[in-house]
Amino acid sequence: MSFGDAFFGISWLDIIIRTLIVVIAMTVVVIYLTYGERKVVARFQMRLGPTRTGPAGLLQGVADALKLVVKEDLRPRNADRWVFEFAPYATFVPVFLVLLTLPFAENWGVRNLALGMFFVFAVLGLNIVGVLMAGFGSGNKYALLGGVRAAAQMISYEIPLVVALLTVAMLAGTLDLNLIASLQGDRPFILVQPLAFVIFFIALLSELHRAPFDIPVAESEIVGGYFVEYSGIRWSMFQLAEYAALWGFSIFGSVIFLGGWNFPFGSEVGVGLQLALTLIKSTLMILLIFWVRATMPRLRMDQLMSFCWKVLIEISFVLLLITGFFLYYNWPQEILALVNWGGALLLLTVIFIRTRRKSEAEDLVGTYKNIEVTE
Amino acid sequence: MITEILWWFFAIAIVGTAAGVVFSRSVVHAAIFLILSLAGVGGLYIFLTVEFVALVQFLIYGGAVTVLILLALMMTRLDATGAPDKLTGPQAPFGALVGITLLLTLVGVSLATAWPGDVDDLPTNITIEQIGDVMFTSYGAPFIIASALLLVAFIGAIVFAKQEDEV
Amino acid sequence: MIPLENYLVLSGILFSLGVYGVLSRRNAVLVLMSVELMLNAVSINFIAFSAYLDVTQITGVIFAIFVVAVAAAEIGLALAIVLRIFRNRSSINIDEAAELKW
Amino acid sequence: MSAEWAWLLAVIPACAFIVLALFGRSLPRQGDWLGVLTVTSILGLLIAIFTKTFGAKLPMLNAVEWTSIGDFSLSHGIAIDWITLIMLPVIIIVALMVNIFSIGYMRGEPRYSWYFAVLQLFVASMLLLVLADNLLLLYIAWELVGVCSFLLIGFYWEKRSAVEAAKKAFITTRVGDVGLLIGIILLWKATGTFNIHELISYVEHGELGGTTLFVSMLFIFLGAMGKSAQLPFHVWLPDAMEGPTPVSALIHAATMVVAGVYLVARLLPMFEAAGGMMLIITLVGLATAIYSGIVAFAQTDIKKVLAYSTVSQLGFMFVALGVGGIGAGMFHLFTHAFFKALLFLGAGSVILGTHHHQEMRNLGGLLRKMPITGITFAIGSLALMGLFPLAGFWSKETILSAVDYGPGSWAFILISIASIMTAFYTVRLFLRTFTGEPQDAAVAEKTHESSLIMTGPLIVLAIFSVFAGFFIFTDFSKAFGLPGGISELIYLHYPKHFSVHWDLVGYSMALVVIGTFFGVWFYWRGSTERSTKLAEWQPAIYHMIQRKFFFDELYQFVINRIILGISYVVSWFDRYVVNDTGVDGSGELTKYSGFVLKHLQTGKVPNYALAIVVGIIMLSLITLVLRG
Repeated sequence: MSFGDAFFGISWLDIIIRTLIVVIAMTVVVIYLTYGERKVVARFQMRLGPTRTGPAGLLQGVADALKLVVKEDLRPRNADRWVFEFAPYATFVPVFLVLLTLPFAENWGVRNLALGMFFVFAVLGLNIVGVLMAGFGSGNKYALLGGVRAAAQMISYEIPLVVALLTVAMLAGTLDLNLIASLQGDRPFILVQPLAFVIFFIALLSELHRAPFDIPVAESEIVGGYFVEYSGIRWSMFQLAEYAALWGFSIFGSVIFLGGWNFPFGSEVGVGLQLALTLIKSTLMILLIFWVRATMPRLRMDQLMSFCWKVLIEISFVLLLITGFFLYYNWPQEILALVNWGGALLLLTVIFIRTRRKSEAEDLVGTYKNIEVTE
Repeated sequence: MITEILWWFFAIAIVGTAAGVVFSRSVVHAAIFLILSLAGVGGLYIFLTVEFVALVQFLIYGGAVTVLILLALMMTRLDATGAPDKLTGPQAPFGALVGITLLLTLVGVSLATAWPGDVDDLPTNITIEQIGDVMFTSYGAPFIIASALLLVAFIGAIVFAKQEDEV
Repeated sequence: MIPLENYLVLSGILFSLGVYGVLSRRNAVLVLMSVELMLNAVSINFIAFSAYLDVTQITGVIFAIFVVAVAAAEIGLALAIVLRIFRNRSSINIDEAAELKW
Repeated sequence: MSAEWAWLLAVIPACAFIVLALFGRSLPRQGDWLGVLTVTSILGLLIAIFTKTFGAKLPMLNAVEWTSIGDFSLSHGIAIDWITLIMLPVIIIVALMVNIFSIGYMRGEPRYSWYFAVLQLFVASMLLLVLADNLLLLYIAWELVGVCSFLLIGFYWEKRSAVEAAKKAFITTRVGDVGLLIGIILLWKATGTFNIHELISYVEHGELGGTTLFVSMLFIFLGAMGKSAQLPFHVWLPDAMEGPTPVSALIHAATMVVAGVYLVARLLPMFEAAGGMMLIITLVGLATAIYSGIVAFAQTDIKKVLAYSTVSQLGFMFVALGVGGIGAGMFHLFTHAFFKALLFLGAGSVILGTHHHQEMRNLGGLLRKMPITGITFAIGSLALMGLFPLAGFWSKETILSAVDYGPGSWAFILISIASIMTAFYTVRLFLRTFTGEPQDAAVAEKTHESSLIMTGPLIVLAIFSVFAGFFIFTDFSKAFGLPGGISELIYLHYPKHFSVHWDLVGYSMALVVIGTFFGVWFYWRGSTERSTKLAEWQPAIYHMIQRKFFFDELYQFVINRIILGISYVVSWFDRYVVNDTGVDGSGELTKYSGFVLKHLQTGKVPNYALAIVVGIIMLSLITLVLRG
């Protein structure tokens, strides 16, 4: 089964059906993800969230979608027309391509690729182009700023993301996602490579523009970032791409680190249960992302970049080297896991301590002052 | 049959977008055309059964290189006068002449040469393991040299691009 | 099946377009883009030859990968130079950077 | 054996030269002993060679390949035949004597060790010259001895006249040397070899001859004339007397100046084959002999007289060679070296004893003050005059016999006249210097006999001057182990057993007596009364003789008017045509074309890129067309 055949082979009708299923599933999931996020964040903030539309507000997402579809599609006069109009698609298509390779259950994907993990990296890179097109094509300084921020951030965080995933790929000895998942029947890779998971998770937050790395779309700074000028159906494409990416990468992460469709520590299960397990694990990831979003404040741009280039990349490369040594000399993986756990806990502790630290800056331009409210 | 149709679609897309790179009046449009063209070339590699190179093409060209270009564009955009600079120089007719001559030469040579053994059944796949084997054994030294080149080039790029007051 | 000549002609067209772009564009970034086109044309040829004429050894493929690596180095360095030129001259029009004559 | 080791003869003094030149000043006694030791050691080596040589087949050759370029291979080596074997003892014995004499003569001079160093270099070069088996090596040695001569003539470079003399000697011989070089090149071009024996065999087999041979030999003879101070190149030798007197004895009397004779003797078969060359040699020799004899009449400087005498005797040798008497020529060379070196060293002794007075008009009556010098000088003079049975008599007798046998009466008469002249000026020299009353009381007051280290060599050389002539006799030579007399060892066509022709002996003695009679009559007891009268009777002729027939003036005129005129034209051509048009013009042309072409350089990168691409396309199209 070749990649060439995957796109253009004889079984193209089969492909179309599978793709349709994914599209529908994605739409439903995205609609309910927006609802879920609002609910979860509201609970974190001791609110209720949407309650009016439908039972417990369950139809809120559908209503929003309808509203967006029928809304007027505006285009600024000084926008670059073609770039402006194609940007949402350029953003959406790569995310959709990622979804096509993911194994939802054993051999249950649109296409299972021998180079699946690598394919995900590759199309992930293309995502940036759409963001930049949107930022540039709007003819708006805020949008451009957001676009450039997004590009810088995504390029930077792609490196630790890829390197962290490579350590897992080295352990697995393959790039085939289905195979990687099936290798974790008795031991998910998160137990062996927790540090890689931490790096992956942080980088993932950045790639998805989620808080605390939502700098490109920071409403309070640049009023929505690169899609500030978009409205209606095109804006909804961005939202679709964003939430689809959230969902897709959750599944991707759960496949690689949490064992995907495997029941933890053992026994074979049927397809239905496999699907359920995948969804549960990805839901756990999504909830984790929401949790971080609801609790962490946004970083500054320079903090973001220096965290990536001065901390994450170094750690991920060291991890790569350590993993390489362990594999080359056939040292037991338990020790590797031990080292990894130590590293992960250390990293998290350092991050925690740093977040507790008070800002030392007094009155420098570009840094926030500690505002002292006096009665 | 469907393979050939798809091939021609890709070929035309590549040439069309490449022409877009060369003839477009906006730098950003050219950059976007370049991405499309390079992605098309990546697709073409799939026909040649080297999906690894295709993915490399997407990752490096489609992602990194093009984004670098776009970033550079945004930093170097001319806004002082507001008037867009003319992108095509006075040498364009000569360039066109030369390009056409070169094209005729290349096409002529390509068609006139009797290539040995047009193998009909291409190998189904060149796997990443094969490439890895060759890359780290026969081409180990070039690989290390290329790595050193990259390192040096990026250090140089950083030194060049650094703000002067930071030096 | 697609004959080898198709790839060769395609890469020839791509290469000629790149040459035209290099020769006629005034903007340095556009020139770099045209260079990328030429490099890609070369890569197509390499891989096509590798697939059609050199099936057992995959020299062409390896070469294409090296082309990618070198292109990445080249583009990084070239863009840094372009940035530096822009900072010095507020223009990346390569026709204006002509102090080196006489 | 001997031929293998003969190269050491030249190498040992060369090493001594290097040591003396570099470290001479720091050696004890500034290294004069090293010079004597060197020459003594090679004398020992020479004796060893002689003992090995007797009975061996001659010539002995030993050559090594020097370089090989393509099909041209050059080998240098040494060849030993009887001509060489006659030359070697002459050079080494005289050199040894001169070295010893110099210790006394040069004491206290500045650059004492440098003097001995150059002396060793000269010995090395001279031995190389006679040992060389090919003309190229010979030419190298030829130039080396020229350099040594230049260095030693100009030894007292504080004196302007010494510098002038050195330059004159160098430049004058240079004219001949260029001729020699041209001749060598012509011969090489005709035959492809520098080897002397091969060349001679070419000539003997008739493969080389005609105009080519004549022209080459003429040029080579020019070289010989320059080195041996033959008319009209003689002008340098009298001036060369500016050098230290022992040097005059070694270089300008006994060895270097006979290099020309040696060369002609070496190549005599070739000269003989070149039609007319023998006559030219004879005529040059005769003219030189007579001319120098006449000029010697009017010279008052002892060394100048001896110098002209040397020139004259060299003329004798050339005459002998010119008439085919190679044995006679080499024999005269052999004997002349000893008595002329003796005379020069005697003159040196006189000069030192009288505290640097060498003008005859200031001397006189020295016999009483310097008995050893005087007696040895008298022996040398008698040998030079050719008094029976001293060395000069036998050699002159063989020359007369050769001339009589050769071209006939006219040459015989002329050589007889030259012989009379020899006797006359020799008598004049001796009488005015050693007899009569001292002309200058102040000089006579301080005069003293020289020390043993100087008189010793005089005595040794006097003994040689007496006995060297007997080597013409077969029995005498055999007593020394030689296979035969010199004329039997060296011959052109067939060995000539020497026997005394009593009529020639009588004739020769008569010539000596005539010369001596006139000499004594004019200068008895050192008186110049009669000679002054003679000079005043025809002052113009006397003036002409005293001024050496105006040769120097003629040369000066030629140099001033003709050569400087040509130089002016050439310099004008060089300045305006070569410099302004050629050199500056090409520079200006380059600048101007650069000025024009610089407009091609737009500085715009796309233009260059276009050019590159056009070039690539052209190249590929050309390749396509060429490969079809």
